[in-house]
Amino acid sequence: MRLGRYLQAFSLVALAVLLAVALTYKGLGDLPNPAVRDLALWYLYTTLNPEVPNMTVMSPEAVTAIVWDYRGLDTLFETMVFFLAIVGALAIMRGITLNEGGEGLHIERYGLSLITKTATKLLVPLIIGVSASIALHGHLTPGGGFQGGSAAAVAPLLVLVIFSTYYVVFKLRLSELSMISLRTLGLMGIYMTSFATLILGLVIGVNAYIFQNMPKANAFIGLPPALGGSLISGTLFFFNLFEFFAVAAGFTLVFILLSIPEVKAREVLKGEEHGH
Amino acid sequence: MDENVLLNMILYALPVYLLAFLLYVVRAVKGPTIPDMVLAVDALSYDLAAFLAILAVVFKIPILIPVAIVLALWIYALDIYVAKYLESKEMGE
Amino acid sequence: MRFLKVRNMDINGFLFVFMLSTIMLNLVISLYGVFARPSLIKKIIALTILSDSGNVLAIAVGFRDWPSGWSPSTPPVLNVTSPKASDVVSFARVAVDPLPQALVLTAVVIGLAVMLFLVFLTLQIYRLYGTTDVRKVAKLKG
Amino acid sequence: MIEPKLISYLFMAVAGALSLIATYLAVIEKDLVKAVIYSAIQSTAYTILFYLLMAPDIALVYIPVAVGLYPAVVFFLIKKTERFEESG
Amino acid sequence: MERLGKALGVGLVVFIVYVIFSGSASPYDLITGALVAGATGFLTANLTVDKPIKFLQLQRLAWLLTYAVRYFFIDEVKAHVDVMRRILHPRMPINPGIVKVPYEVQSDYAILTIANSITNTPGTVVVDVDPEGKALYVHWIDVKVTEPDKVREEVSKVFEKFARRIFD
Amino acid sequence: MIGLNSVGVLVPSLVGFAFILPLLGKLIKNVKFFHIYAALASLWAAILATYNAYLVFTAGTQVYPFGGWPPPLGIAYELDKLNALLGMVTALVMLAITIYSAWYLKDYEGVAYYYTLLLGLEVGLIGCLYTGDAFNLFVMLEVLSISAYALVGFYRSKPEAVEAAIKYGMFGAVATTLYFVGLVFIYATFGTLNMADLAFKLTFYVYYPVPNPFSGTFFGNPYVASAVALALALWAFTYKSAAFPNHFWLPDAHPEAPTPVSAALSGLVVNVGVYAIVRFLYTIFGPSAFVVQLRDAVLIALLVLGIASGLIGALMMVVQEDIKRLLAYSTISHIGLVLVGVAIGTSSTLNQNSLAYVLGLAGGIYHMVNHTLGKALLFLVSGILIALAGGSRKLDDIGGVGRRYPLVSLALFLGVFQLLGVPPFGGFFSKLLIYSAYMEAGMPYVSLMVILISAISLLGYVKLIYASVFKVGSPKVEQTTKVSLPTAIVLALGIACLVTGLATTYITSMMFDVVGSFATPQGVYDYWQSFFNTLLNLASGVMR
Amino acid sequence: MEANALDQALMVVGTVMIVWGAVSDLIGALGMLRFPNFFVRLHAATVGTIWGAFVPLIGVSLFAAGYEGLGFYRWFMAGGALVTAFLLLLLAPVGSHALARAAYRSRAAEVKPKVVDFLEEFVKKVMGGENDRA
Repeated sequence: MRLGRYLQAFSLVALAVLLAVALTYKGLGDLPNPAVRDLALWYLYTTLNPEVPNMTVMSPEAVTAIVWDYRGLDTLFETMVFFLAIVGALAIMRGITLNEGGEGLHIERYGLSLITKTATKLLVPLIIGVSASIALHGHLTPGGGFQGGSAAAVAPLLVLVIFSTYYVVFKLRLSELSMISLRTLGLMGIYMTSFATLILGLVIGVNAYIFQNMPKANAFIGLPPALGGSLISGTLFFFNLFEFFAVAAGFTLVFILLSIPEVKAREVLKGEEHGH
Repeated sequence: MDENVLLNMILYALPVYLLAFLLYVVRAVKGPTIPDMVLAVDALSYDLAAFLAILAVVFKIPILIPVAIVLALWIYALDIYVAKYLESKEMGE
Repeated sequence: MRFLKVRNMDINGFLFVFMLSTIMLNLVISLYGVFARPSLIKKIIALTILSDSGNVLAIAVGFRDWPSGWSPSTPPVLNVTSPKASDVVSFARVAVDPLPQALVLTAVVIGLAVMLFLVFLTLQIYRLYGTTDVRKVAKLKG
Repeated sequence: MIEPKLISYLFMAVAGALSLIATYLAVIEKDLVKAVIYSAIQSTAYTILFYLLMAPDIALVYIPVAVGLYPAVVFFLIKKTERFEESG
Repeated sequence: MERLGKALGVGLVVFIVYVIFSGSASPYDLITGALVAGATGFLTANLTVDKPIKFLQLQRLAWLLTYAVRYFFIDEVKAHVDVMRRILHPRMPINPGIVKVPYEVQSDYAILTIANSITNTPGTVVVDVDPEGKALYVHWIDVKVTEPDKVREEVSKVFEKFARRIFD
Repeated sequence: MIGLNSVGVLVPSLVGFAFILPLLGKLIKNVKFFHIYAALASLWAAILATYNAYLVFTAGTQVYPFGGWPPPLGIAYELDKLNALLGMVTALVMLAITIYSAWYLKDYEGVAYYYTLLLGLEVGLIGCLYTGDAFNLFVMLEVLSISAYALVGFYRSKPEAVEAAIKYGMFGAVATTLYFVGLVFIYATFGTLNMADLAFKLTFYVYYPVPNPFSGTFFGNPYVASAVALALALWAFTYKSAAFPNHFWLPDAHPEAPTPVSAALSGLVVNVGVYAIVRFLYTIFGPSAFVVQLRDAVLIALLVLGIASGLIGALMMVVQEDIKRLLAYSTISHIGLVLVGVAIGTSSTLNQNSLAYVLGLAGGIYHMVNHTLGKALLFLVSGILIALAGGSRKLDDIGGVGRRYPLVSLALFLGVFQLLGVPPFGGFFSKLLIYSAYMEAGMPYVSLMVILISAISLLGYVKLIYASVFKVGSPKVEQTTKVSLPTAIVLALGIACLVTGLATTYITSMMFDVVGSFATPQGVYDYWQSFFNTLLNLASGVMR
Repeated sequence: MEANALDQALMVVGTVMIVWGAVSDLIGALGMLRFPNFFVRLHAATVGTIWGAFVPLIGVSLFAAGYEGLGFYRWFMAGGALVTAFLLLLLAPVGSHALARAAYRSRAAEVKPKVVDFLEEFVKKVMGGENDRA
């Protein structure tokens, strides 16, 4: 039975080999090719090019530049999808919380062993430091708000799994409300940043666009590309910073919701009325 | 010594890593128990983290390095919640 | 490596095409998983594999071959912070296509969000029906 | 003399084959915990692919999501629901 | 006030890690690093540190360095060679079992150091810890002795000595 | 310049309204605040959308490049008459639905979450319609879908609702993922994601083949790419619009949602699927694109699917016992009719009889609008009836509630006449347009099918009217329920239905105008021209 | 490009460590394959992670520090590898320990063959009667 399964898996690999041989032998041309598409060349030429000051992002990181500047709208709505997913989860879990009942618990008795707990204590600040570095250097090196934020979410996740959800909620006071507040802070930051240049333009009476970062040929304003000689790439720094908060808080919220004991959910759901 | 000689030596070490990975994968797929599989994935991924760092040297692309640290971090998390899964009644306790 | 050439493709091209074929097969297998497996949790696992395979496909489309055997194509990240025109040109000669990467970044997050929400729904299904098997869920509803 | 290019493509192919095996086993396996671990193997293979296809950004976002969060979430889910997919 | 001290200690560590990880010391890195370190230190101070004063005692750092050198060049090498020999030996001579190793250190970090040192040397893995009975349960690949005190002599004597000097 | 900004500002600004709402929901306990807040947000959207439509109809196609990037580099919102019109209808109906929700949810917890998701739905709807970028369409579809899944499962302790939500969500996620894979093929071959740019490249592919790195391979083959992309994209869109083989989720999902949401799902969300199909088949893979046979085959398939879903929806309506389920099947039937209308543009029709081509498309779009108004109205009325009948959705229990509330009954009649196609109403004229289009095109059997579908669905509507108005039953009418606010809303919608019919000469010519703006070669050229003008405008002066 | 003596020394040491890591990794993997049960395999895994991953990471760090060909982001690489290595030193044993403890307590893996088992009574004492649920 088990052996048969492995045989099936390997025959799949053999199938892939055959497929590849067939495709190759038909002489389908050079794959992959050392050339690249025209649109990609545009991105690569303009992502950091001081010689075309009104058509550049001033960030050496082309991917972050596309994500938050060229196609910033996509990312705003991607953030919104994540936000809506969490709101949907909150709507399903509405009323099911772990707000009281922490007094009689021996919180120390839950969780994994002493060694694991001690290591986690040491690990948490290190993880946050490293992930903040990933997020804040998002416009210079690979990484960015989402990458940093999801790496930072390891810290609360580890605390939650290793110490127990009671520890997180009653000792560390990471409640639903505080996470929603932090998340709203991040989201509103993203929102404000995306409108920053437009509002600036309206105030001083110059043409400007939503999601505008650097000056453009027909819209001459933009945020500063560098501060004190260090690149911050205008809006990219702020986007990464706020996204970091939003994502880290979002994941923490999800795991706090997921780790609520099932007993609580059943208490709330029992005999609940529903609409039509 | 010339740097190219050193890079060549590293290059010849890479297939050895590949072999080791395949052995780990055999263990990870075979099991027989869940801790066995997780341990194999675990060892595989830590070595993979090191391997990816080495590849970054070979390719001469330093900016690939953060991948290693993130991989190591999350594989540790995988360990922890498998352990938690096996040990506890609810994941939150 | 000349003896390994098939028509105008060398062994590298064959390996790349092989990789693409495995990804295509992954797409098919995971579609089977979503549609044919009864457990909702298994469906979720298959769904994540489906979207991940799509993402790998996108990245593979944006890849470009190494200029030579010893100098790799690079990620789309410029490694100087105040480049001259020549730097930008040589960068554009070796860097891979950044657009699919940005699209995939978006798609990964979206897939994650949808998956998280489906997990909560599955949990709710279990609370209401006591099972995650779709056949039983349909039967219980009657 | 091995070229790094060949090594790169070789690893791509190996990672592809590995992901294929892991995907198949993950979809077929009845024990959902094992299925999750297989899908973690598949994610690791994809991580190698992303890395070799020169997409460190994607690798950085994919590792937390696919190696870390998916299994975590599914483990939480399995613990709260049921572990075995019934046969048939 | 005490929290500030703790935060300073944690923040220092975070700052160092941040700057090393960033790999440069431009004003941007230093400023953001300081901010991140401050915030992280303040947030996690009570979680991470008990007595902030220990960070400032330099002799502990010296002991740590001595220990690191000794550990990596003597203990690890011995253990690795031993286990590798067992792996490659055709008959695989193993003699495994779980033994009890008592310890006498006080602080959690000292216990962590001992346990990690034991686990990081191949041949011994800490399976469980009993904080009340002050003992570690160690899976040992080659059980030579079984009485707890003798086991301690074999497995963890050195680690414990250093751990006490560094953390207690 | 402020005029152009209104095109871009509308959707992103709504996002902010949604972002802050969950926190407010935790902090503010007064429910009234949320009703007013959501209504204001909707009003803002409605005003802007109306203004945008006015702008487009007076000043021509509008392009808003985000970030000031020339379009293929960045994302642009591109409004021609089609999406401006649909955007306006969507925003106005959403305004009605939001205000109605204030009555519907007057004593229900989780109001902040509900409104957040409803705003998300509105953002998704208008974003899908406005966008001029194929990948942005994917993202907006996800915004739309995830709020729809969450809203369907909003009554979390109702087993059917949760089950419907997970069915909808699971396969919806597959559909959108496959659309993404299709986009990968498009990008691999044509090297762009902007719709106008794609339209241009596909039109002139024969003369100027787009060079791409994979030329000569499986990935670079334009025919393979077009076929795969079109197949996957249309599968996703027919899923969203619930055309025949993919209609299975709709009768479960739409009725289980809260009633205002049912109205939004049935009236508006399915439109987005049809809109995307139209955009793909008439603008991107337009009549002049190089894949003529492929396009013809797809259109014929769509025609068959449209007829099938029309018939199935109409037939299933007759046997329903549940008022909302009946309306949900009616949606399938009408989407079938709309698909029949828009499936007319095969190359032979275009070449031989351009009148039929214009008539069919105009009829399809017109019917889409009519159906939106009528279906939203009927669902909202059904919400009132259900509330009055004490919460039961069974037609038997409703028995004759409408008799005591003549205004509600009046609205019900208006809605049914609209959908049924009784002469002075819009539904009649749109069906007439579709009918005469196929007569003109020499396919009278399709015209007969349109009549047959209407005839069968008549039975279902008669059942609805009989049960809710004429039947003499003993309903437990809850006299305490105040229904003045929802009655006003449904009457307003009913008047809108009447207006679409009475002003039919004006509206029909407007529809011809709309069709001219997106489906004719001249229209596609205009679409592309405004894209290209924007590009030139933004790119000129770069190298100063 | 002529590197100075210190750089060269760093690179040589780094290379040696990387190659060393490859060999230990292979041996560790062999051990994973050959050893009879989970608890013994833990030791092989330690070989694989400490000499198989920690040592090459340090090697990468040293190599990068001495290799000017890496350009602008050379110190970024050295630092990243160093931090990864030390995190690994902290994480790997804790992970192994957590896994071992869970495997023992849930009886997911048998401790067999074994000479002695002091842990049995302790676990019985701590977990009371609920140990039988595996």
